[in-house]
Amino acid sequence: MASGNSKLDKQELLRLYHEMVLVRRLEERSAILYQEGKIGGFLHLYIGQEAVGTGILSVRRPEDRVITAYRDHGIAISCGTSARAVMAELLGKATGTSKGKGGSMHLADVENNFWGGHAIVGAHLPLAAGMALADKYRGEAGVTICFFGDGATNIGYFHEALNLSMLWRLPVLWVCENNLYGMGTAVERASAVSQIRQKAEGYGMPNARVEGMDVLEVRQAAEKALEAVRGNGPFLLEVITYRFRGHSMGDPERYRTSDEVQKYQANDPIGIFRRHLIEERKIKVEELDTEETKVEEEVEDAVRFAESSPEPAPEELFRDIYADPVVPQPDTGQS
Amino acid sequence: MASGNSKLDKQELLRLYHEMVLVRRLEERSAILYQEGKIGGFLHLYIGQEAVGTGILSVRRPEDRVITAYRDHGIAISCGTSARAVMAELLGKATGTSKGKGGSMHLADVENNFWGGHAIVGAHLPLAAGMALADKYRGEAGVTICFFGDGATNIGYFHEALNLSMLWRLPVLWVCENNLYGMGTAVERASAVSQIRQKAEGYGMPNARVEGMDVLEVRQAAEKALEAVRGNGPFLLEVITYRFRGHSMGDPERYRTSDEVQKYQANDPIGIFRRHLIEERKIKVEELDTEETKVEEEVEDAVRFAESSPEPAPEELFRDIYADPVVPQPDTGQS
Amino acid sequence: MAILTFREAISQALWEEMERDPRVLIMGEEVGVWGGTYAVTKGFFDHFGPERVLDTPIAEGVIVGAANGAAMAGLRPVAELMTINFAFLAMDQIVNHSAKLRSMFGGQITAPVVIRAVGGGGRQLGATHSQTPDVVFAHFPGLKVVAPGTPHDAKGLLKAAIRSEDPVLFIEHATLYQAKGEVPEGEYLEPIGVSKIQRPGRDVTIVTYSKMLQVSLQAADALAREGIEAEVVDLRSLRPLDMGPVLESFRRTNRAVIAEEGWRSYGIGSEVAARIYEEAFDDVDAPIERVAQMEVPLPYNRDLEQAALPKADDIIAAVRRVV
Amino acid sequence: MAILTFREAISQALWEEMERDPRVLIMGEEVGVWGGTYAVTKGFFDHFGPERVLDTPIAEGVIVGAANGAAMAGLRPVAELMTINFAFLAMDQIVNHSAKLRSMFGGQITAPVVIRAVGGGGRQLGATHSQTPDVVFAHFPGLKVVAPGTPHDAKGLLKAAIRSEDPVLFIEHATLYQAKGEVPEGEYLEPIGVSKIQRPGRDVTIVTYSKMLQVSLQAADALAREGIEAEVVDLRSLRPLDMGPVLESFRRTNRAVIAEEGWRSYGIGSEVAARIYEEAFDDVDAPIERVAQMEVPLPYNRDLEQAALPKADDIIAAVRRVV
Ligand SMILES: Cc1ncc(C[n+]2csc(CCOP(=O)(O)OP(=O)(O)O)c2C)c(N)n1
Ligand SMILES: Cc1ncc(C[n+]2csc(CCOP(=O)(O)OP(=O)(O)O)c2C)c(N)n1
Ligand SMILES: [Mg+2]
Ligand SMILES: [Mg+2]
Repeated sequence: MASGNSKLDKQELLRLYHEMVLVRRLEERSAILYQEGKIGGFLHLYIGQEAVGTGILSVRRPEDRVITAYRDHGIAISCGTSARAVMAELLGKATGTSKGKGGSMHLADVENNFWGGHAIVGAHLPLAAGMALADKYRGEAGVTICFFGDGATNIGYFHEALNLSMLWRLPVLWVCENNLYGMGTAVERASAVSQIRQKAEGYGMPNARVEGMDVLEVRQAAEKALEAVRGNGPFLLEVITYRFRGHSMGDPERYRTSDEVQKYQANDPIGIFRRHLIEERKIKVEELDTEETKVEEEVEDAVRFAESSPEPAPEELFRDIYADPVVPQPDTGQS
Repeated sequence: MASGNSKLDKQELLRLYHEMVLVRRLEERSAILYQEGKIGGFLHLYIGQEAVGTGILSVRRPEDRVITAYRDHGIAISCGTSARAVMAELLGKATGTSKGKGGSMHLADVENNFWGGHAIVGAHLPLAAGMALADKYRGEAGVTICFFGDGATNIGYFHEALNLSMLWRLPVLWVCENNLYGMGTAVERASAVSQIRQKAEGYGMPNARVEGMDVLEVRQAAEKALEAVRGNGPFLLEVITYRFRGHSMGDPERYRTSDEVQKYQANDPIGIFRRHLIEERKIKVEELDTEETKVEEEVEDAVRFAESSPEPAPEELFRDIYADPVVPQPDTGQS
Repeated sequence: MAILTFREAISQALWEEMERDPRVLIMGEEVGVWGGTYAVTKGFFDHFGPERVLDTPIAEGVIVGAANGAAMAGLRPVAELMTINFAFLAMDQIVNHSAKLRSMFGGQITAPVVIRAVGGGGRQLGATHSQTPDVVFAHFPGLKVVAPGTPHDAKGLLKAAIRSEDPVLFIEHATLYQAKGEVPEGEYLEPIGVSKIQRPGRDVTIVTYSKMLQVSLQAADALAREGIEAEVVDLRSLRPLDMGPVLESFRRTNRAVIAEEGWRSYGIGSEVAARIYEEAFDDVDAPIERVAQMEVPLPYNRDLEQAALPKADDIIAAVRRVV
Repeated sequence: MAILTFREAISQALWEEMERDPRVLIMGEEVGVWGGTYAVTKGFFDHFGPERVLDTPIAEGVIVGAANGAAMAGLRPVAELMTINFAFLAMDQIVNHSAKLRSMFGGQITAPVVIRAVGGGGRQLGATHSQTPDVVFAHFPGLKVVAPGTPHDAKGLLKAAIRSEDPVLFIEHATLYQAKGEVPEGEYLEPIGVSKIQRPGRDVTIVTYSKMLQVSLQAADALAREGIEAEVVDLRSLRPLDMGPVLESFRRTNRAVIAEEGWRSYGIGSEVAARIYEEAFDDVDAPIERVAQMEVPLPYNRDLEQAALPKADDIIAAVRRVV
């Protein structure tokens, strides 16, 4: 376990533990709801990667903006979005983060400075650069933390956004969650370099690569990286992680062996943290179990809330298209 | 002057000299024809950069494909395209390389393995990767030589194409003609790194950076680079050069001082080579002047040919759209 | 005749063409090891090998761009875009390069690629992943845009597309893959740019294509039960657009409904309606109706999404208005 | 009233809005030191400084993408695309992001950007640099697409676009910059989504916009000399599309010609014609004519290019066919 996190008090440690378990249980529950047909579309679970979102966002400040790709449930939770609003969005309800219009891939919670959930691979990197530009222009203190996958580093957007951010010294922390695959394609089969952090060299951008299964190690790396960003502009942080489930629901997983998956699952970020808390920080098992129980209740509550929430009203179809509502034409039902 | 080119015999040296002077005079003549309104559209002159095209293409083999951006007149000549066909295309004549349909930015000469002349910045880099893929797939020996500007290295296409070429070990020589500006934007104002070759590090791609005013130095660097490509896949060669004229005709050139331009013009690649031939290779001034005279005649002949060539026939408008000619509809004049 | 799914028909076409012509290769995201996210290329990687079935990085610009380049150099690449929504990331390669290389270079350079793209809404994928923007591509001369509605046409048209000397954008509707239909046993090609009457009828002409062909056929069956016989004309190709069978049918029925899945404004129906009016003005007995998607980005919520998509009932109602 | 060029009108609009609102900034290729390749932002860099007039790398994806992001975060960026042909390199940001962020996130996130793009043919720039693909963008709900045809409207609409809470693609025709027209002295806004009768007439309705407005006005003048009074309706905005003045005019003239610079198939005219037929069917006295570009990528050669572009004579001939 990483040192230097000793300043974290017990309450804070329990909060991190709680958060990771919450993300895990929410995802497990979502998988079931998907199989029951209550969640539609694509569903990408964060299981296995919890230490990344929790670790990094444990050191963000409220004024720091966060943006990510479609694998966004955990990030939303770590930004402070309620489990209720997340679950309601997954079920497409009016009470969801995006009024049921966005779904799993498009959570957002601007009040908590969480800017989505974006489903076009790489497309949110320019958005991150732009948000950081706005903050810098106005002299605001916040930085933008932008999460993306290893697969996203091969698309043109990555290049254009990283170059611009370095050129203009924009306050962006670029976080690559390298879970070794983009869908079924291993990093080495998609990227000319297998260390993603090496790509930063092409922009002269400071960078680092850390293991992502130990939440405190991630936290520490993020702390350093954020410090660099606040002073000097962008930083690329590569975090090595692994998704324990398929890319999305219904992935045949022909591209990896179950042996490989089990090997990584043995390295569960929640298990690692739990052991650390018990063995190194002398936290009682019962205390951790209490957190687990709280989480179970929270998840149950979220599901109950989501299931009992109303569907969006039919007229919502014509809202939020433009600043003014679109008036459907009566004769054709068209706007 | 670069050593190691001593194997070049006098005839070959004179050929290179002839070629560079031909490119220069053709461009000078084009500028006049543009001012006379005989050439339309955009016209990007290669003046100042002759040593790059001539140097690199002096070591290409016939089976090597060549592709470049819109600043393509010199590259066409160095590929073996006749001055007549180039000039006729600039004048939009039926006898032009592209039947008058492409214009200055879209010369091509597939017989000489010259694949254009492309006007969307960066878009021909993927085309180059694809041609190299085809050659590799068929086990053919040729490589693809792809020229592009410094400005083009900031667009997504550059990233996607360089990554793919390295990943698949495609036989491409990437040649960045770094003339210090993309239109009015200096490299340092557009690129996070001012050494373009550094970008290759992000792909783990072998690379080099050479001065581009000495044709023999360029030639030598290209020889080495091509050797690497033939054996092992892509290579990024950055060549430092300078355009003596504006970006295209009508550039107000507010972004650089005339002092700066004059400084570089003093370093004229043709002048440098001429001095070398006279002083180091003991070639007589008269022999060089004979080449100059031949060039003058060639340019005159090309202009005469172009001016006396026919315009494309009206029905050409509907040719070359699809494999089968499009039949315009008689009633509306539309196809 | 065998009964095949749309997926099987597409898959067969690709397989046969790869067996026939070594210049054909497939490139795209997850086409190899995964076997295609819609399982269209399942088994191809093992059979044809990694040289001919190329898993690419997620980089649509270079997927289409390298396919263009390989086609320029004599191969017959089939580039796959996982969904047509991602075609916007390759838009410049498609409309500025595939479509224009031939004319821009006076015929010297050509890019006979096939770009397969999966389109359509109705699966709760949200606004960016549910589009049917076929018309946007069909606007560009130099490109051919094909969008079959039956397994039979899917196979014959895809084979024709691969053999075509022109670039073809081949649009497959994601919710059609399970659709079944008769497919001849032997080899056959369907001509690109030829519309087809998929169901004869005398009372009204329904002009449609792709997924909406199936929906239109359902609507026609329902209408038949009330005694209205709809003729269903399938465009199959959006460029070239073959108005012949549409006009021939319309001159008999004097009534038309155009059904498409994409947005109504500046849609396929706009052009088809305008053409019918222009070319059969004197035969128009009632205003032509257009059935299309509501003018909204498609939402995730199932009911909202379904409300925005055109359905058989919408076609039926439109037919009732014109007859 | 002052007489200004289109260029001056655009330039004034930008200048005034930047003076008014510190959230407005300009970003794009050569907008700063160069002063804009069409000299629209000449003097801006010196006056407003490099923080507000940002020269960008050649990277259209991040130009529009970062503008979207800055708009999400509360700025009012004006992104400039040197030509609309390069918009295809930013297509995903425009149609999947600018246009959809608001609805996809239930109204929480908005991207009130203005994307200025220079379009049009006729300058011998070859196939990739001469397009008028306005319709392609107008197809997408969530986006507003504005294309003025006079200096007056250019100024008023650009100011309105910058103040709009919605993303606006603002299309300027490259050959209009020198066009002159009256522009009021004081501040004014023109509403987005309102068509306008630019010339009254009783015999025929010419529906048009952008550069073709000027061409249509020329045609109308010529027609007036033979006693035909054409009413010219300028759409000004392609989305929202305001058919009100078009229909009102058509109900008086009963005849229409639609003139646009882009390709005819799946063009602006397709939709406008379809809408007129749908909404004023009983008032149609003659088939509506469409005047548009030949269905070819524009060639470099001047005569060929000019032959492909729609001209005043084409409009005149079309009007003669309908009256
Ligand atoms: C532009 C684009 N191309 C393709 C896709 C389809 N797609 C969705 S997720 C994905 C893999 C992304 O991999 P990575 O960036 O590593 O993220 P991970 O899923 O591993 O978190 C692909 C190809 C897409 N959404 N957008
Ligand atoms: C995608 C795209 N964006 C913008 C342009 C306009 N443009 C033409 S050339 C050019 C500068 C290119 O600079 P560089 O790559 O350094 O080449 P150079 O002109 O110096 O040879 C620009 C911005 C274009 N043609 N294509
Ligand atoms: Mg990944
Ligand atoms: Mg340059």
